[in-house]
Amino acid sequence: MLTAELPFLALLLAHLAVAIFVPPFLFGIIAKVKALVAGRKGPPLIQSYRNIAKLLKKQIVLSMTTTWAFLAGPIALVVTGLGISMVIPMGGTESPFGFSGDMIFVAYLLGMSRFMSVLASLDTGNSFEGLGAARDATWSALAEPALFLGMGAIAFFSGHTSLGPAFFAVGSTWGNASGPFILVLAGWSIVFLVENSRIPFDDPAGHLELAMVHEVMLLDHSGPLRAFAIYGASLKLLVTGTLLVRICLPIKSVWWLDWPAYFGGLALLALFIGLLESVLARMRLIRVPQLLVAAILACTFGFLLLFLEPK
Amino acid sequence: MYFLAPACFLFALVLVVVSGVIRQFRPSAILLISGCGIIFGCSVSAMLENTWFVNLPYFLPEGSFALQMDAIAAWFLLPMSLLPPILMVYGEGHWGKTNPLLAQRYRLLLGFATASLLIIPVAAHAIFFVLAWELVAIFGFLLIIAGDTSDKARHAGWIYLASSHASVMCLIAAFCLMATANGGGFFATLPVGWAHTGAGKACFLLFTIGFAIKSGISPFHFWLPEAHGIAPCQVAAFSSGLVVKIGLFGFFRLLMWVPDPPLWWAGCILLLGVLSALLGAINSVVQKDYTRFLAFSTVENMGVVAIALSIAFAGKSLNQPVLMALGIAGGLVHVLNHCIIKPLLFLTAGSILRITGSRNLELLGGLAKQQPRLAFSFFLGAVCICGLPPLFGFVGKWIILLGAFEGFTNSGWIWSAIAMSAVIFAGSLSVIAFARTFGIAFLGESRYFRPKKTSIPTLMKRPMLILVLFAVAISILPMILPPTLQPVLNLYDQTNTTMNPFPFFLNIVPIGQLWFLTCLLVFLGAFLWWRVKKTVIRHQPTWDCGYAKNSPRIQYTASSFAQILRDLFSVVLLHKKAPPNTKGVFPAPSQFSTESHDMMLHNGLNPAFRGSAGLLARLRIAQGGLLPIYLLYIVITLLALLAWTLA
Amino acid sequence: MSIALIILPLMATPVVWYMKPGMNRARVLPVVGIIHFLFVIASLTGVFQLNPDAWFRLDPLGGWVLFIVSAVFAIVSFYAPAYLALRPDRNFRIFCVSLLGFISMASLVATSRHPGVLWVGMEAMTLMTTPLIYYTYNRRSLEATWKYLMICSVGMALALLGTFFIAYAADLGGMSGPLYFDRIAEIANSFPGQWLKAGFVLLLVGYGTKMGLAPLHTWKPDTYSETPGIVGAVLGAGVTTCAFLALARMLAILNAAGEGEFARDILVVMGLFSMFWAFVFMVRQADLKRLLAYSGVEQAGILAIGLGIGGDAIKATLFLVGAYALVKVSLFLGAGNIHRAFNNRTVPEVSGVINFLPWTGWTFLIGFFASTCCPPFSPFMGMYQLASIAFASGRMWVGGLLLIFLAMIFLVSSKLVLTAVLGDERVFSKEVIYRDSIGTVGPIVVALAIALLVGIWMPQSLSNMLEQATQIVRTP
Amino acid sequence: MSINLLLAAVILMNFLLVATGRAVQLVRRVALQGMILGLILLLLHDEWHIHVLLMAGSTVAIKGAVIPWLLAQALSRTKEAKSPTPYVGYTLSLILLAGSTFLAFLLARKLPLQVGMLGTLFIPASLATLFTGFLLLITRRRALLQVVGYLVLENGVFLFSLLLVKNMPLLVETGVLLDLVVGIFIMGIVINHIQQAFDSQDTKRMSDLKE
Repeated sequence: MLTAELPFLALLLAHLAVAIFVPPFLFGIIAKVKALVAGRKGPPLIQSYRNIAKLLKKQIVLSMTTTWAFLAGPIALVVTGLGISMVIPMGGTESPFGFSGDMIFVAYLLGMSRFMSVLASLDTGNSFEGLGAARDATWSALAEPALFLGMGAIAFFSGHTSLGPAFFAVGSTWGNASGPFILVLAGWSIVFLVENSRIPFDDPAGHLELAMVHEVMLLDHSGPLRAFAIYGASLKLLVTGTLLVRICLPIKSVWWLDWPAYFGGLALLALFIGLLESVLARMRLIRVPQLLVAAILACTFGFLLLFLEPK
Repeated sequence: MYFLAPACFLFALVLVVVSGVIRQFRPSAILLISGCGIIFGCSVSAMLENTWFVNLPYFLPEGSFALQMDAIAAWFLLPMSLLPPILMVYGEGHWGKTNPLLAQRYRLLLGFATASLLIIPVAAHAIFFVLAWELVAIFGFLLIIAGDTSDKARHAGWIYLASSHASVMCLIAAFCLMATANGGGFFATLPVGWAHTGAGKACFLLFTIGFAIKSGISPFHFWLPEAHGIAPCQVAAFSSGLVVKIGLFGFFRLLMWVPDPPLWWAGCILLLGVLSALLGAINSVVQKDYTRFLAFSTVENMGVVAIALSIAFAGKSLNQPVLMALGIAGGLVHVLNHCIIKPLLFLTAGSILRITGSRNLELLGGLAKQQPRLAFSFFLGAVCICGLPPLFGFVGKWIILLGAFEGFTNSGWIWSAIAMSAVIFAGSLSVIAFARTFGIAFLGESRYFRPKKTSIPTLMKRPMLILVLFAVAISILPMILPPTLQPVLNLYDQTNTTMNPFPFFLNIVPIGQLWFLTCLLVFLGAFLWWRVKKTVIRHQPTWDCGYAKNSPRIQYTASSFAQILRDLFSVVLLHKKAPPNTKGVFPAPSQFSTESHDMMLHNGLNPAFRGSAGLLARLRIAQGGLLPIYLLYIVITLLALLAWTLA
Repeated sequence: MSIALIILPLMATPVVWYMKPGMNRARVLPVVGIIHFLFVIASLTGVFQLNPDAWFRLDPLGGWVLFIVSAVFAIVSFYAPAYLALRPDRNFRIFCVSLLGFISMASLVATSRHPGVLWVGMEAMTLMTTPLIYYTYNRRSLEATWKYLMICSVGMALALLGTFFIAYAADLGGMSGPLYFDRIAEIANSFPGQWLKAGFVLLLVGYGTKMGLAPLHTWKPDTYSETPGIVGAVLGAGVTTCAFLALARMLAILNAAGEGEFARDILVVMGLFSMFWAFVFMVRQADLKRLLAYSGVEQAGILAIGLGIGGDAIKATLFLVGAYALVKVSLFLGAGNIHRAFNNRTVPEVSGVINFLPWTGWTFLIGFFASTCCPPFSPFMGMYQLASIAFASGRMWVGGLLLIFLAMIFLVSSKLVLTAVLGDERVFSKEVIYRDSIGTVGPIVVALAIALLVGIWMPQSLSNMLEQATQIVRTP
Repeated sequence: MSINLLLAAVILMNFLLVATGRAVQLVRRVALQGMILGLILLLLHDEWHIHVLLMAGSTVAIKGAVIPWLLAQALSRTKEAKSPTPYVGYTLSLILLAGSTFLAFLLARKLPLQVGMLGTLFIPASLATLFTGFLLLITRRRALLQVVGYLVLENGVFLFSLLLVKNMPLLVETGVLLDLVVGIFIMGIVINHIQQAFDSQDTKRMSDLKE
């Protein structure tokens, strides 16, 4: 049982377990951190599990103008999230379904989830949802080149286009190319905050629809749909978080060391988000594209640095 | 046996032409379907190594009537022989009852245009190639203005015709230069090193301009939105789906002719590709007219294929067979994807136009309720053309991006990083554009039109159904792509025989694993869909935050959806806002409207032409009407010539 | 006995002159046209051996040009009765006589063996065609006639001086006996260079005026815009082709004498200049017939470039002459029909021809595509050959400029033609008498059909004749 | 020697032609120049066999008598006596003529005649007359005077053809003369039409065919 690598079945089960059970817990940590910083006791860590369970049992209230697109939105969120989690290497050295070129698959799955959520929000015919959809889609579209240039840098450094081996190469030779990867990390953290509509870009706890971005898109969802939407959002948080965590974690290619390190990284990330949200306020909308351009530039320079120095 | 394949190819061409001439619809449809079927058969057999070359020298006054069928020609002939019958049936459905004369003229022109279009991939002599090329341009023009004789339509058609003719002139010059290299008009691989000479450079530039104009790659894309935004949608489907592809086919042929292309060629094509991908994508997000939107999306897709071509050219010049193979494979799959899906989108747009009668996106809405099948086909087309995973559009973009990655990881071609980010950024912009168009047109409530139940004739529904079936079939079985691509790759890489047929696709482009994962996700989605459907659903009007008098026009509109991007890219987009004049204490009721034009045409070409026309007008006093002045010209010419010869 | 070709039409003139006025006077024209055309074909294909007599011999070069001109005349003559029937008030005696005179003089020019006789033929043709121009009795056509007469007479005077220069050069070069083209070709290299060059310059200016090369073309737009379509066809296709023949014969002398180099450069320069000049005047042109005039100037430029490039480009040029003649006939006759129907030539008034005159509209559109060298028509084949030989012989710039000008001219002239032919329907007066009829449209369709046929399929005998004709002109 | 004298006379005659403004005087001087040409033809060939005599006779008859008679007829029919002032003043046209005569001499140096004829003024005279013809055509506004200009131009060309009378066949000579006569005749008819249509021979009115 102490072999260095998990067998495939164990790896698959581990990934499924993490993908299904860990994400709501991250929301719990963030909420708890924000409450503690504000001096409140805050909701219990497992509060979002309870929310999702309750919502799954409720009925769905649909508006007359909606069509199948409204139902497909949240489902696409969940499906793409799970798809990405199958492809991204979490604890171990590689992912259960990794294949060469799965970086591209990840990017386009994100695109698919964005496409379906926009359709879902436009379907209700409510102008707020259109507003939210337009903003969310535009910003994450602007963020995508940054994400991809980062992936290009990793692929260039490792020589593999599959995420598993790429992150393994990055982790195992942890020390020697830290400069470029810090730039990529900076770029990716901005992308992470945009994709999950965290505080500098959107206020998840806000209640003024005109200011919302992500929350307003879930306005009309009820019952299981809302459960899927919340779970999908948290899954997306986990998945993009894994990208951030894996780029900084060294890999010892021993499973009982790597997986705890990975969980610790995730917890740390959630803590960091909580702190960020309780300290910063939401940024003005017109300055968001400038920050995104900064993210793209960071990743580009990371890539160039890697490319110019002899391997 | 040797002479059978070309003979039936020519027979099929004759069938296609005759099908246009016959008056009634039914026999002409049968003839066209059989003709295209034969050609489809020929190209499939050519895929299985049954390539042939035939030369009938005595036919043309100069040059010769030479045909050559090889794998690359077969690949382009596949979609080109499938679509015309579909478009003809759609045209019949559209005009059959209301305007039979127009339907009959449309069939005639479509027959001729298809015949000349099918000649180009197999033409093996320069004159014959150019002849077919120009014929397609002329018939394309007549098709564009077939629908409506207004000045606007004719102006758009004129821009198309003039730029196609300019591209023919570029091609003639290029073929003449090429003839100086390999003596005579036959297409043959050029001598090594010729590409680096002056004539080689000029030849490449002329070829690039000629092919770029025809395939709508910017900065020569200005005619495409004008022509396809005005033409009847089945004509736009024909020219966006097929005619634009022969420009790309030209690039593929150029790649085959030049044994050692210099690296700056790849850079040049990459620049064009990136420019048109980004310009196309940005412009398509802000368009209010959904046919112009589809036209700009064509420009964007042509840009993506041009990027794939640049990767292929880089592969050939750095003699990296894998890079070249990825470039070619990605380009070809994307071409096939665009050949099938863009006509589907245009036909759907045509049906919307028939129902609502307006091309303006702002006035539509809620069509999914009235036409669920139409909505589903547009949705399917949108997902496929943006390259989103479940459908086979993703395979094309995936191979291109793999090529881009391969470019800068193993081949050290830094510019392929720009190729990668351009493809990705254009892809994400087109995701927004299609989400916006589908969302505004089909979802929500109908903004202006009272939703009336007008049905689309079956003759229009069948073609769309067939195209949807094509897309779904290929998406379900993407594994059929590698075997069809393999002969083309072998054609391009005779030197490196090490690349045996299948491993290339298994280890570098693992379609099998991708397909398996996608199936898993689809089943998961189906399960969740079943789970949601199982729960009890109650229906109520949309929650309106307590606002009593809620009219559908309060919904988010197309231009407001694109407002962030429009302001961000205002430097590239030519956007004129007519702000409402709210001056005075009680401002009169006014309207806010925005108008978006194509930057290249509106700021670039039109002023240039007006300016030069004004300049030339000053020279017209030379014909001032006075006889002595004319006689003075004769004396001056005489003295000048005498001075030149005797002095 | 090739003099018979000249006398045949002349014999018909008294018949036409003394006929009582009426339609059968116009019907004589097609009869003469067909007989003359068959006679030419027979003599060319050797069925009817034309033994050369003192002054006239049908060599391949002259034969090809006469074949074109006689084909043009046959087409025009078939068009004439239907056209003249439209104006019953006019007695067209002078009209028919001039047309017959034109074809006989053209035969004289084509078969002449002596440059002087060639000049006499050309001058007589100018004088014969002058009454044709003054067909509509108004001030503008009078002005056009006066300009045509003066400019062409001055041009022909210069050509005469050039001919005398050549004759004097032959005299200095010790050539005795009559000055026949084939005899000149043999001993031309002994002629003094200066005289030949000066002679060629004068001849180029003289015949260039008739052919319509750039600075000398000024009579063309005025004349073509004021004359009826049928006269434009005769002038545009017939007279220009004869002027081309004269120029080709003179170039042959120069090439034989080894002085051809400078002549070819001048021709190329003047050719390119006329293409540019034609382009300048086609921008924002509103008058259909003036547009055709300037496209005539452009085509004369292309022919001059073809002669200038020399070598086997001359075969392409000869092919192009025939192609252009046929296409120009169809365009001019089409323009004539449009003018009769809309009683106007400028675009805002003329539009939507296709809805009102379907046959004329389509043939005019196809003719326009043919004249701007669009494939499958024969001008494209000729132009393509010309361009490829220009590039092959190292004249990249000439080939490049040729193609650029063609593209620009297409861009500019298509705007006018498309608006005229495909525009939306005009509502116009009731008393318009003209409708498409077999008589007025048949010849146009025949002309275009031949242009299309020769563009796609070239009979071997025709290609051999072109080859021999090229041998006459090119440097030995 | 006497040939040079006559050729010099032709060159001087050119100056006279350009100087006059009145149509009648101009026609008479052109007739005179035509006769001089006939005389030169006679002097050029010592033995006068039938060919030369016929040519000289026809030249003098046509250029000296027939054409001037035609022009006089056209003149008499027009009412207006004084012809409109030309585009270019008389003094300037004289200067221009001097310049073009000098140019003619310049060109003549480049074109050497036969050994026998080297000294003669044939080339300069014919080119000078050619340029005079052009000058008259370009500067005169009256249609009739333009025809006279064309005639002078024709004389210049004819003057050069005198050198070739020996080997130029009769057919060509007569053809040339015939064409000249018919040309002038047609011009006369057109001038009559212009007279009726514009009721004045001023060609400045005829310039509304323009781009």
